[in-house]
Amino acid sequence: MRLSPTDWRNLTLSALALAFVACLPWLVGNYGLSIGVTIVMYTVLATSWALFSGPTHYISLATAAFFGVGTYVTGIGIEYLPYWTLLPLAGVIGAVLAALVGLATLRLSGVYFVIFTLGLAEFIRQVITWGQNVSGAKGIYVLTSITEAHIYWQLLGLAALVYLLGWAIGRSRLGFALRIIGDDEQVARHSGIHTARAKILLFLVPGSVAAITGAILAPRYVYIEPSLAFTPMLSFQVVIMALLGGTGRLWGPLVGVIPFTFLWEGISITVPNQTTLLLGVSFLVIVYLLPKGFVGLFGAIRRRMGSEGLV
Amino acid sequence: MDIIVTGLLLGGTYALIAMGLNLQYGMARIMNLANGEMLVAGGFAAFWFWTAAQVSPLLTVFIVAPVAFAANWLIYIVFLRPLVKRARSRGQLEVDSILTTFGLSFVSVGLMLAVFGGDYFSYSYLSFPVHILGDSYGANRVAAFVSAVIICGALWLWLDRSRAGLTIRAIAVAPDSARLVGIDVGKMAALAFALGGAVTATGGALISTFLTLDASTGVMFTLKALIIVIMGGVGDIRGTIIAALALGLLETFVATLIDPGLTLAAAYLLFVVILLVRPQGLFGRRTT
Amino acid sequence: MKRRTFAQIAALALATGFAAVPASAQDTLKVGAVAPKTGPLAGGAAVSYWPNVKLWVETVNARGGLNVDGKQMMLEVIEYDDQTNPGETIKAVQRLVEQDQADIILPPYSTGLNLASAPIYHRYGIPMITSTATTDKADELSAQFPNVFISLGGAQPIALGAVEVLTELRDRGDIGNKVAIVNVADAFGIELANVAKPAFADAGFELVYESSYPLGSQDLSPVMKAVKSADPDAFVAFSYPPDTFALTEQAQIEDLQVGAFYTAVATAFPSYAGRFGESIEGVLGIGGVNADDEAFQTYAARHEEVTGAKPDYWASAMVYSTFEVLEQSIEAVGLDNAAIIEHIKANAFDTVIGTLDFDENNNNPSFWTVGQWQDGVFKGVASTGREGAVDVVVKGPWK
Amino acid sequence: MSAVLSLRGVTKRFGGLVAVNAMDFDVAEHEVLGLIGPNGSGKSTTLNLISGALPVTSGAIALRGSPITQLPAQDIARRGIARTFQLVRLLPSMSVLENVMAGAVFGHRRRWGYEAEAVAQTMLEQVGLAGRGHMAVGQLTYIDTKRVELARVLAGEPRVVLLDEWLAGLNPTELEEGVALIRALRDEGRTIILVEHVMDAIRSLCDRCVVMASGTKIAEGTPAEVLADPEVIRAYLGDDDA
Repeated sequence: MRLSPTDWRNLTLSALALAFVACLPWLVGNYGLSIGVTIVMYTVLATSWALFSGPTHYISLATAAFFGVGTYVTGIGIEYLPYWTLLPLAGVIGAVLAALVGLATLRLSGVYFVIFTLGLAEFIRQVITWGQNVSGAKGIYVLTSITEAHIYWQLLGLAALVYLLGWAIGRSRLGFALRIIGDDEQVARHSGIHTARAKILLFLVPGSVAAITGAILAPRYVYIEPSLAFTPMLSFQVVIMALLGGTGRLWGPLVGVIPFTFLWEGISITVPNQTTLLLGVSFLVIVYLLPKGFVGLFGAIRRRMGSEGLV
Repeated sequence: MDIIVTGLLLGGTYALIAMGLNLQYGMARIMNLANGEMLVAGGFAAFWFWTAAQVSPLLTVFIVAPVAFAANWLIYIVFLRPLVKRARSRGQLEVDSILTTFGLSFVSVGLMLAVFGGDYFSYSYLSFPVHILGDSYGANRVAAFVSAVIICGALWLWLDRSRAGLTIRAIAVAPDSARLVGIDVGKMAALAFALGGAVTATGGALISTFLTLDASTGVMFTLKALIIVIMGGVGDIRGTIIAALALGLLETFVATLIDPGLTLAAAYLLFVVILLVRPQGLFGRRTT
Repeated sequence: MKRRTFAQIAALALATGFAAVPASAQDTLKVGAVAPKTGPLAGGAAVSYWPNVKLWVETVNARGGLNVDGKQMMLEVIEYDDQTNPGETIKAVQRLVEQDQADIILPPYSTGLNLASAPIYHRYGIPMITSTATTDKADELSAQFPNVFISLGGAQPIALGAVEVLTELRDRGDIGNKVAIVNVADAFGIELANVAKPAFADAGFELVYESSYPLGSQDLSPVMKAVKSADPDAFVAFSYPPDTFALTEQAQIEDLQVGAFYTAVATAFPSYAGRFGESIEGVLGIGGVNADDEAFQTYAARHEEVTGAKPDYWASAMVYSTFEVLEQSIEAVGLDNAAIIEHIKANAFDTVIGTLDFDENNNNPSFWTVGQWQDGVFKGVASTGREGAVDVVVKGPWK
Repeated sequence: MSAVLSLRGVTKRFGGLVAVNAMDFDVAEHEVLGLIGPNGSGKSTTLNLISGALPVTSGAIALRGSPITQLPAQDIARRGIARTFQLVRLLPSMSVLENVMAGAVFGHRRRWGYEAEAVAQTMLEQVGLAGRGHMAVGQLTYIDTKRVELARVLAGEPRVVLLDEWLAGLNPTELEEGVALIRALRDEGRTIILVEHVMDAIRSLCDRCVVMASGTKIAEGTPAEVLADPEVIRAYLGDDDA
């Protein structure tokens, strides 16, 4: 793989941008930082989600399941293992879980996949609580000295990894295969693409990234219990943000996450009693008015400007 | 014996939960993820009529059903018909309807929170024991089971015998061909969707006599209903009934003989096994 | 919007009933409250938490406001919904401090959300008198977060309270030796069951049935049938709100005849009595209050008058009492958080649940553990040193 | 003459309906085989069985002697059988060049990067679309979409090419171009199975024909032989006229 001058320029710009946002903890107060954590967390989750769901059109609602597993890896593991080993461990466990789910459902139609992933978080939660019940383990405390800024930097690092990975996949045979699958699965198969394998491989990305995210955030929660770790809202919010941005481009989810986070802040502040209602309404607005997200909107504007330029 | 009767009663409950969704997904081709909220709304209505005026939930259903029918008709016309028109393929419609009904489910939870508050609501109705084959069971569960039998039976007869039922089944099997033989597919789909909503709300009113609900519990029921519909085969009434009964029996068996902590896990396992062995569901037609 | 509504109510109350000066901008204190209005814990918060926030602010404003360093300050509430999501709780608390510049911040709701936000309260030095968190790690927590006070007690004493009450009934000869225990397979239920099971065995009880069921089980009749066939003398369920209702109903259907019937969370809810009426006479449950105490009765009456609903007989009064602790401390030392924390550590407070006094671990050592429905009121029968416990009675047949 | 592809007793049932009944035939290296027959006789289904689009009910298919009967479509494609579709299937979000590259990257011979691009360019030249690689597929005329699909198939350098009514729907001028294109492939020595209705094309292109009716092979031989066969005529025109 050779890099063109444009690639080098983009990489340099990205690195500069990353360095700049890494300074956030010194630039804003705690509240600003907590919004920063929220934005980076959803950027990581939504971007990795879109890496899979964008080309395959499978709507995965399993984010909460992987995330919850990740928080438990930290919660349980922190007593036995050094903290830095936990993140890769969470990634591996998330990937294994994703592979199992993928093997079971990705050969089937998209609907089964949606339902399966919708129930997955609930299922894992049941199994974990049952395990706690049998083993007599209590709710888990994660009392560490890790601060919000540490969490922020770890998430930023993960975000950089996700972008690099997405960029690399986009330039690889796998990425090309996925674009073909997204366009026409039958053509893909008859062109010699192992479609199920490609999809399962790709599904490992959101699985392990969400698990690592959960592992990073666990110290922030202090006390981990299944109903908080596996909250289904997380899966839904990731889907909305990714779709709002648009899944066609690597940077699509980011342009969904940032406005959505601020919109959400605004809603929480002004109408704290109706957050669910407004979340639903924003969902509807996206489906009806922005079916291709901001990416699609930009594309349409650019096309229009381009055609005007020609005339 | 005891296990079987308990399991069948639970299965009847599940049939009530899933039947409406089967009509909506199987016939109207809308994967309605706001289905559970319709169920909770039905339960709310029953609760409200009971506490305000001591109206029996068995009578409330005659108010709930037509209101839910009208509400779902409107939902279909306003929100879903534009999607059906816009969709270029079945897959696209599926994705769009999933997202839309997600949104609708949040909106309904929000509305119910605003109207009723976040509190649990429960009341006692027919909570005395009935003796069947030497064991005692809650009268409200038996009543719900009997209602489930009546509703499922009536639906089956209607779909199997009446002209409207025939046309609905026709669009479920082959929407494009149905259009060619002069069936107004849009209208029939709206009818099936509205009917499904009415059945779900009725189920909600009935099960609220023995389950404690609150505004945010809907998604639990949606999930159960989806699993049952997929297991039974999309668009097949018999399949849904059998899958519901099988699930009820399985959960009761596991709860009684193995460990009540594993009931939901077992239900999920059954779902996965059926998906792997027969992806089209127990009674579904294999699509080629 | 919400804030303005409260301010309007306060202003209206002043203008009509109490001839005090109308609130002006500099005379108000901003009170921040973060708790679930949606999500899995919204149901509990709607019963025990939010009504008390409303009641407390109205009560304080109705008597002319809070006396801060000799100046009467009216209260104005800023409410945030954390959607039962710890991340949102953290963010909302930070928002209250940094954006809204709230003067007083109330503790959040539930064990998990309280603990998740404890580091944030700690960093800002805000006193956090939790009223809905149960933990057995109070000493560790207070070592790491000295600003945190625990008032609701831990799982251990609560479970042991149940054992103690049953032991008393047995030793009086009211019930036999066989006990059946079930629990919901979720954090709190598991913790309670794990403490209670060995304790029952140590007390000489025979465990004739034990089992757990998942949160959200739709049918508990297999559980109750199994309990019934084990023929226990006492039934103990460490349950959550939906299953507390379901288990009670199933017990009535199965006609489970036991001398002691115990269910956990929600037994003390008014809606429990609302649903089952007189049939729950003698039912034991988690929590309890000194129901005959005048302070509580006044509180209950005010609660119903202001919020339109009755308080529950466990957490409601506890939540309110922690607000009172904060109120009295502020009036004593002003708005200096460090001084407030010291004041809370050093003093005992007279509240609606009686005297509240935190020990050296910032823990409230005396709290109600078991209550019982007697004559339509859920009265405390066991506690770790509270006054006003009534004698436990043996439960008769279901009515 | 060794058989590149051979079918033995290949049968496909849809429930009670036998769509393809015990088909036996061989395709030799460098041969153009026409698979013909009236509508609904099972030609396209046979093609779908060979390419793995449908599972075979019974019988055996072998490519150069090794069985491919139960393989999934992608493995069959990888082993060197590539196909076009009855209704042209292009990848709508991709450029013409990328469409062709799909074949070059994942087909029988697998390439990547500049090499794949170069192969795709060559194939575009071969089908007469040189210099149009940057276009969106939506901008193409009907025959050009067919050319792109053909180029995608050829880019993987398959051993056997299956063309499913590739000439259908073309106007007379386009038809001439299309026939010339396939003839050029034939002259290159490609092995091709052609499902076709256009009789003139069959006569001029095919070395040999297999005729199907109601799922069964009723004749086999050179185009001239089979088209003179009374049974074939009866199958095309119906029993009444015979």
